[in-house]
Amino acid sequence: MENLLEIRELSKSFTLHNLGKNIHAVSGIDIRLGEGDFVGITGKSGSGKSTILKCIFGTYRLQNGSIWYNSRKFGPLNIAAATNRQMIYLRKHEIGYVSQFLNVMPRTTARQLVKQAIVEMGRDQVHAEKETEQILSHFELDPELWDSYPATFSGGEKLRLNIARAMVKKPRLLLLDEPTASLDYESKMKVKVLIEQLMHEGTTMLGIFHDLEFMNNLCDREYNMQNGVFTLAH
Amino acid sequence: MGYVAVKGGTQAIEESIKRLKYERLHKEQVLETGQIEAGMRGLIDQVMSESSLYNEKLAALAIKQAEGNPEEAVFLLRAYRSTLPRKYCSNIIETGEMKVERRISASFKDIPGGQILGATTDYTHRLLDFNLMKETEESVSEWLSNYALENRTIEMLQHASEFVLPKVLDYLRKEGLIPPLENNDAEPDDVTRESLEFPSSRSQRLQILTRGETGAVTSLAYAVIRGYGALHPTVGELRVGNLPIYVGHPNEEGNDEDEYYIGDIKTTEAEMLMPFMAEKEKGKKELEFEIGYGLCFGQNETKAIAMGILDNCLEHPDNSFPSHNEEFVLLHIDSVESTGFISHLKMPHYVTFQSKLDSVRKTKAKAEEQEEVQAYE
Amino acid sequence: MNNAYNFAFFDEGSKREIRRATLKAIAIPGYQVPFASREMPIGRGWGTGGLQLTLSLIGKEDVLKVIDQGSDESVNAVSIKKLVKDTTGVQITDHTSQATIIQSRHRIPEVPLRTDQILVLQVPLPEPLRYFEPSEHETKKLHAEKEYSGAWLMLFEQIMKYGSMTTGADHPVMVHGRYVMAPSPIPRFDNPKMDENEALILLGAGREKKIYAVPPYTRIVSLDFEDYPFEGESFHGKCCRLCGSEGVFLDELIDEATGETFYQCNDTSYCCEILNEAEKAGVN
Amino acid sequence: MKRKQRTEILIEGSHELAKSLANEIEQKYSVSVLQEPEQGLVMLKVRETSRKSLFYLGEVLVTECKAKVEGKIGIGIVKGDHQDLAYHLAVIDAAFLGDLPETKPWAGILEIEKYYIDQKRKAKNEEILRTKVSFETMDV
Amino acid sequence: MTEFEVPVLSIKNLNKQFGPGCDHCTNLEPLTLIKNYCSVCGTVYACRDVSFDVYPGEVLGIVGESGSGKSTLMQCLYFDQETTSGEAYISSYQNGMKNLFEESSQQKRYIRNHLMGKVYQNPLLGLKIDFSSIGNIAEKLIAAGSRNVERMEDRGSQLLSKVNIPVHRRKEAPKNFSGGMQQRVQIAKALSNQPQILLLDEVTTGLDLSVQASVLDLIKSLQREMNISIVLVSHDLGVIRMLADRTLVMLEGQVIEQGLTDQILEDPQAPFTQSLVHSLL
Amino acid sequence: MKLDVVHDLQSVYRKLVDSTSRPGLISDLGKEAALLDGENPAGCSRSILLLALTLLDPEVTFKVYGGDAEAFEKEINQLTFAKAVQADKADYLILLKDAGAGSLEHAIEMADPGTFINPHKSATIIAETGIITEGNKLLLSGPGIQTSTGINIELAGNWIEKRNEKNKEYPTGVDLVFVDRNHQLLSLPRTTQITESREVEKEWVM
Repeated sequence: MENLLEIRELSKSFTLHNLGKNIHAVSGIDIRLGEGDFVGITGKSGSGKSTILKCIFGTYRLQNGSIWYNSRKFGPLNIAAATNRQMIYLRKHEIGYVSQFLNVMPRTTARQLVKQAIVEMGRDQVHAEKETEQILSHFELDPELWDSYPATFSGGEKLRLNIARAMVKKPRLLLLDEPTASLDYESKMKVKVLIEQLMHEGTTMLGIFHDLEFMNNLCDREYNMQNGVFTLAH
Repeated sequence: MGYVAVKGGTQAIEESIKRLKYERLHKEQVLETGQIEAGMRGLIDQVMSESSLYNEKLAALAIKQAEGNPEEAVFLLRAYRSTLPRKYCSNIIETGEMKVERRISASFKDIPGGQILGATTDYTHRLLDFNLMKETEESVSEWLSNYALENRTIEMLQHASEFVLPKVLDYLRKEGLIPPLENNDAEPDDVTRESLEFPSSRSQRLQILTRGETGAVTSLAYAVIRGYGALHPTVGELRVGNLPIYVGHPNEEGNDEDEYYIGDIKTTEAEMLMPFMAEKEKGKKELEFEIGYGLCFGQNETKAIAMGILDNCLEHPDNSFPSHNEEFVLLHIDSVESTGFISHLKMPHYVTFQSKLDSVRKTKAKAEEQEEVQAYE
Repeated sequence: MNNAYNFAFFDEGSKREIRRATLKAIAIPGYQVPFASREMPIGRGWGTGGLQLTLSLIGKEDVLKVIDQGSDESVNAVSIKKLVKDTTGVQITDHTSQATIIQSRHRIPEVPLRTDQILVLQVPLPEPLRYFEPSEHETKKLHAEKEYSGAWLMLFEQIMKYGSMTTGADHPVMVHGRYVMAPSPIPRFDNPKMDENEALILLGAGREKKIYAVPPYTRIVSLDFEDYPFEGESFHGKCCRLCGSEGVFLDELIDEATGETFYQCNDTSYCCEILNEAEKAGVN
Repeated sequence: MKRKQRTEILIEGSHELAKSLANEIEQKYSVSVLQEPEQGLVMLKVRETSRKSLFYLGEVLVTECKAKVEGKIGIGIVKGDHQDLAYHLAVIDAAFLGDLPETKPWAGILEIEKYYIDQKRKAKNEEILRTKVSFETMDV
Repeated sequence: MTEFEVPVLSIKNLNKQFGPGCDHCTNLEPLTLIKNYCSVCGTVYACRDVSFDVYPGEVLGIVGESGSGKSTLMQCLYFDQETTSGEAYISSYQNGMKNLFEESSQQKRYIRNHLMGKVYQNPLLGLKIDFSSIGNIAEKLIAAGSRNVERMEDRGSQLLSKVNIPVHRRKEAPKNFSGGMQQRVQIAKALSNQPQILLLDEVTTGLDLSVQASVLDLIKSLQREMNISIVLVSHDLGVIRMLADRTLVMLEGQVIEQGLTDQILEDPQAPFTQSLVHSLL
Repeated sequence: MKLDVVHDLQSVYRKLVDSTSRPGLISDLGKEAALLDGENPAGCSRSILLLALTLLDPEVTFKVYGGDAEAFEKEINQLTFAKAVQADKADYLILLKDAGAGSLEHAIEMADPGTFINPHKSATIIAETGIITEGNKLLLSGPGIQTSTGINIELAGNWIEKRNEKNKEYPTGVDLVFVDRNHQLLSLPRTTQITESREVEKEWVM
């Protein structure tokens, strides 16, 4: 497999039993990402952008098409047919997902969150401790916040923490789901720096951006979505 | 010469046994067992029931020897029982064949066959009858001949010879208020032959209840109806009367007409009605009646009723009430077992006590040692 | 001998049932075999279990010794001997070495037992897990699954509360690595005597309707912990006032006149034998 | 007459009757006692009316005797301690089993005894019925 | 595709019925039953053909409404109930070659004592409420073979402090404790023998919300730290969301859907799961 | 002379107790056997009959293997009132001398081993064997035996293997009682471990 990710004829619809409805979210999507690519998807909200990311991440189960991912562990793997355990492995070691929402345990401190992620990668406790501090400083998170609960953080702080968590895993493929939505300018700039840094390190990224300007300056390619299909690709 | 252990125990025991005899005899009156049999029907019935050995003569002898202490009398008979061979098991006794001497129902005002009071103390006023202190053989025979005379004046009733009455339960069964049932002829278990195991079988429960100590059975059943239980019983029917006993020939194949009649025994039967919610098909519920069953030797009405209550309790195990817990009820109502274990506390326990003393001293020494260490620190 | 009764009181059917249970008990050391305990002419709790074993075992040639709390003359021992003698006519002895059957309540004699002897112990409460679990149905399951954490837990709790194990008599033992057993309330001092004993030991609980056994040369281990080893009662530095014996189980008595504590052999026939031997030695 | 009815009459009726019938046999045949009258127990198996299942109510003391007449073994068994009656019953049982000619006229004798037993029972029942509570409306 | 991991626990075709079954229902045609109940003979089919694997260090959630058979399933796994049919294998027991359900009760007890832990919804079922808290933990350690008081006391104290029970209260009986504390003692007890598999049955049901949260945090952090495999049963999707990596959905005794927990929550397929998820929102 | 059911059976029982509590200890039932007069029912050995009289009554069930099993079952039933039943239901399985090869193995296989809850409800197998003597062909160890003890017994087949299989999860298992024609009694309760010496196996192949 040449590319890192090849999405072919991806379709996803939702059956709502109680309403007796079938909703088409996306249909016939093709995307190819080479190693180190940064590709953006734009479109109005509700156009199906997030659906694609969630299909890649395994949260949604697709009806048609395939999502071939060239795994270090498993080789070329169709995510649509992967087992749950394979998906869990990929999430732990190869594919990261960052959204504006921080979905973590309450009463877990920022330090614990990052440390857990490092421990999951197989590092020992002492190393993890050290690395955690490095990363938190690197992401310019105020040391006063390290031992507080992220629920109390501002949007920008939460997001940086989110990316920090994703980054310690050094994923090969990072999915960015409107990471900058509802951030102030300053925060956005900090995130931008982080993303650029990831690009330099060679991380392949597929992102959804609400903020076209932000995206334009970063992406190699862009797709635009309308009603579940790409209208034009750059 | 040499040393021997003091023979104090042997001697003391012999003297103690003499002393016991002295207590029984020192008023210089001989109590004849015939008198006990004739005049102490209540005690005889209770003793026969608790010892689960039906014989008035032996019961009278036991009562005499025990000086009227039922606990001791039951003990004597139970021990005697162990020495007798069991020759046969009777053919199945159907209590419907009882020759009734008393039968009442609390559930209906009148019942087919009637409410028959028979002999009961229920309506005697419990006033001490001082005339009994003056009762003579003469006054007794006079009373008896008068009683016979009175009865002769009554006109003969047609059906009086076969005096077998319909049962209240049969009426309720016909109405569908009690679920119909086929006879279950599975061989019962015998707790005197095979040790009880839990969960117990119904036959084991009934056998233990019927030989239970009257007072123990009564007080547990009383606890149930006072609230330490979940039942609301009514006396469906209470009967006292005689049941004929038949035994099959040991080698001949069973033919009803070829069995041996060996005599009859007096029993009390209580059928207690308890309303309960029956789960029908498809989750439908219906109120029905269940029957708690009591049957015991002799005329022991309180015991039979109490047994009926406990029977039903144990059919519905519920660990929140001891009265519904089979181990609690069945293991603690036997007269010989409870009185034996209580009385064994009178035996010397100085070895076990010495042993406990040793461990108490040891822990005390340890605690002191620790305190010292702490003080030092 | 009272001829109104069958030899050894029981009818043969009753003996047979007890005998069958006993053989199974021997085949499964430490397991409590349920049996249809007969009603006896002595009280439940007064040794009916032991008595039933004795009566089912005894033959005309046997020599019986009965002790209660170590004493041949304890009133209950006397009473039991009298009953057995009345119904069998066998010879009765106080001498441990002469007896073929020794029925005992709460003691194992000081004189080591021999292969031609059977020790019958009277048991009031045969279930070692009873105080941990009141239900018979449940304790039977625990035995079935060899689930004895409860037995050790009770000891653990004692250590937590009092700093050491506080069992008195009846300290539980493990039999042949499989069953936890109540050794009947013998003092802890006697527990080690059970281990690899030369004689067959039978235990009978009449009221609780159980028979169990420890065959000769069977491993008996008192339950304990690595850091809290089992210990017997200690009579360190004390000896019998009469015979001077040490290292035996002693009764603690108080001199009525002086109020002083003194000690005497608990096993009275042992004490007599020591005294007689000393006398003989003195004479020679 | 079948054994069930016969034994009931002999036990409930006058014990003299059993004695005289047995004597009749003893005079004409040799009777060997296989088992002397001895006490024993009969366990009572009862049907309870709640579940219609069986249980053991307890034991009743009986006297039992086995006697052999003309090669037939008769059993006499009666509640209580009745050594003589048990023996007589055993002899009579053996006689019936052997179908001895003496038993032929016995049917009539037993019928007569039965009549007396019935009369006694009736009288007793009437006494008992005097304790029946009447709920009938009275005609005044 | 060959599996890249070996499951620690494998359940295959587990069935559990209460009642004898009859001609009407034994063919197990789903149509003959009303829910999971035979209208003719009253037999309840509590678990029907349930299969799943649990992998090292993962939390498997089982969600369903009450009566769906999930607690019965847990009882079967811990041998509190006899299974009607089915197989169970633990990788470390006899190399995962022996069907646990066919082992003797003696062996089952061994498996329970050495390889498993369970926390019950009702602390009364998992604890000796009158014994000391440390004694409760020791019970499990004793069962797993420990015979050293000091080591047990150390380990017990360590576990108690880990579950936030002050060590000075270790000799107190759980009956003096609040519901949340009792549950934490139960967790400490269940973990004491370092089980490979921990079964949690509605562990937070009936607790106050704040207590619930602290118990859940505790489980999560212990699981991360000790890397145990957990099977977690709950009717509460919130609990499942917080703890489970993968989730099975049970209805009327059957597994109707399974997947990654976020799949179940965000893309539920079965009508029942959808309504369950919607009721959570 | 006649057998006294009270005293002579007491002495048989005591010998059974001795041999069961000390596996490998061979008891001699010769004295009691000599008291049994008349022909033996169905030609069984007198010691087998003694054991039946000692252990069986209406409370238990049994099954006979060998020769005229049915006739012997009837005899035993009339003597003891014990009920003859199928092998797997029997409390006692009795193997006569002429029970064919494989009978003992079959009996062991069929016998009820009891349950963990009620291991005492297991069956006892009583078998008539060839000569039993002290020796060193079979080494016994376990409760009742100080270290180990040896016996010789003329008994072919793979009964030891079958017994091991049956008794593999103690406390369930079956107990064996063997008697030979000289009325020598050997008891092998389930706790007894049996080891065969190597050379012996070869001898048996004959």
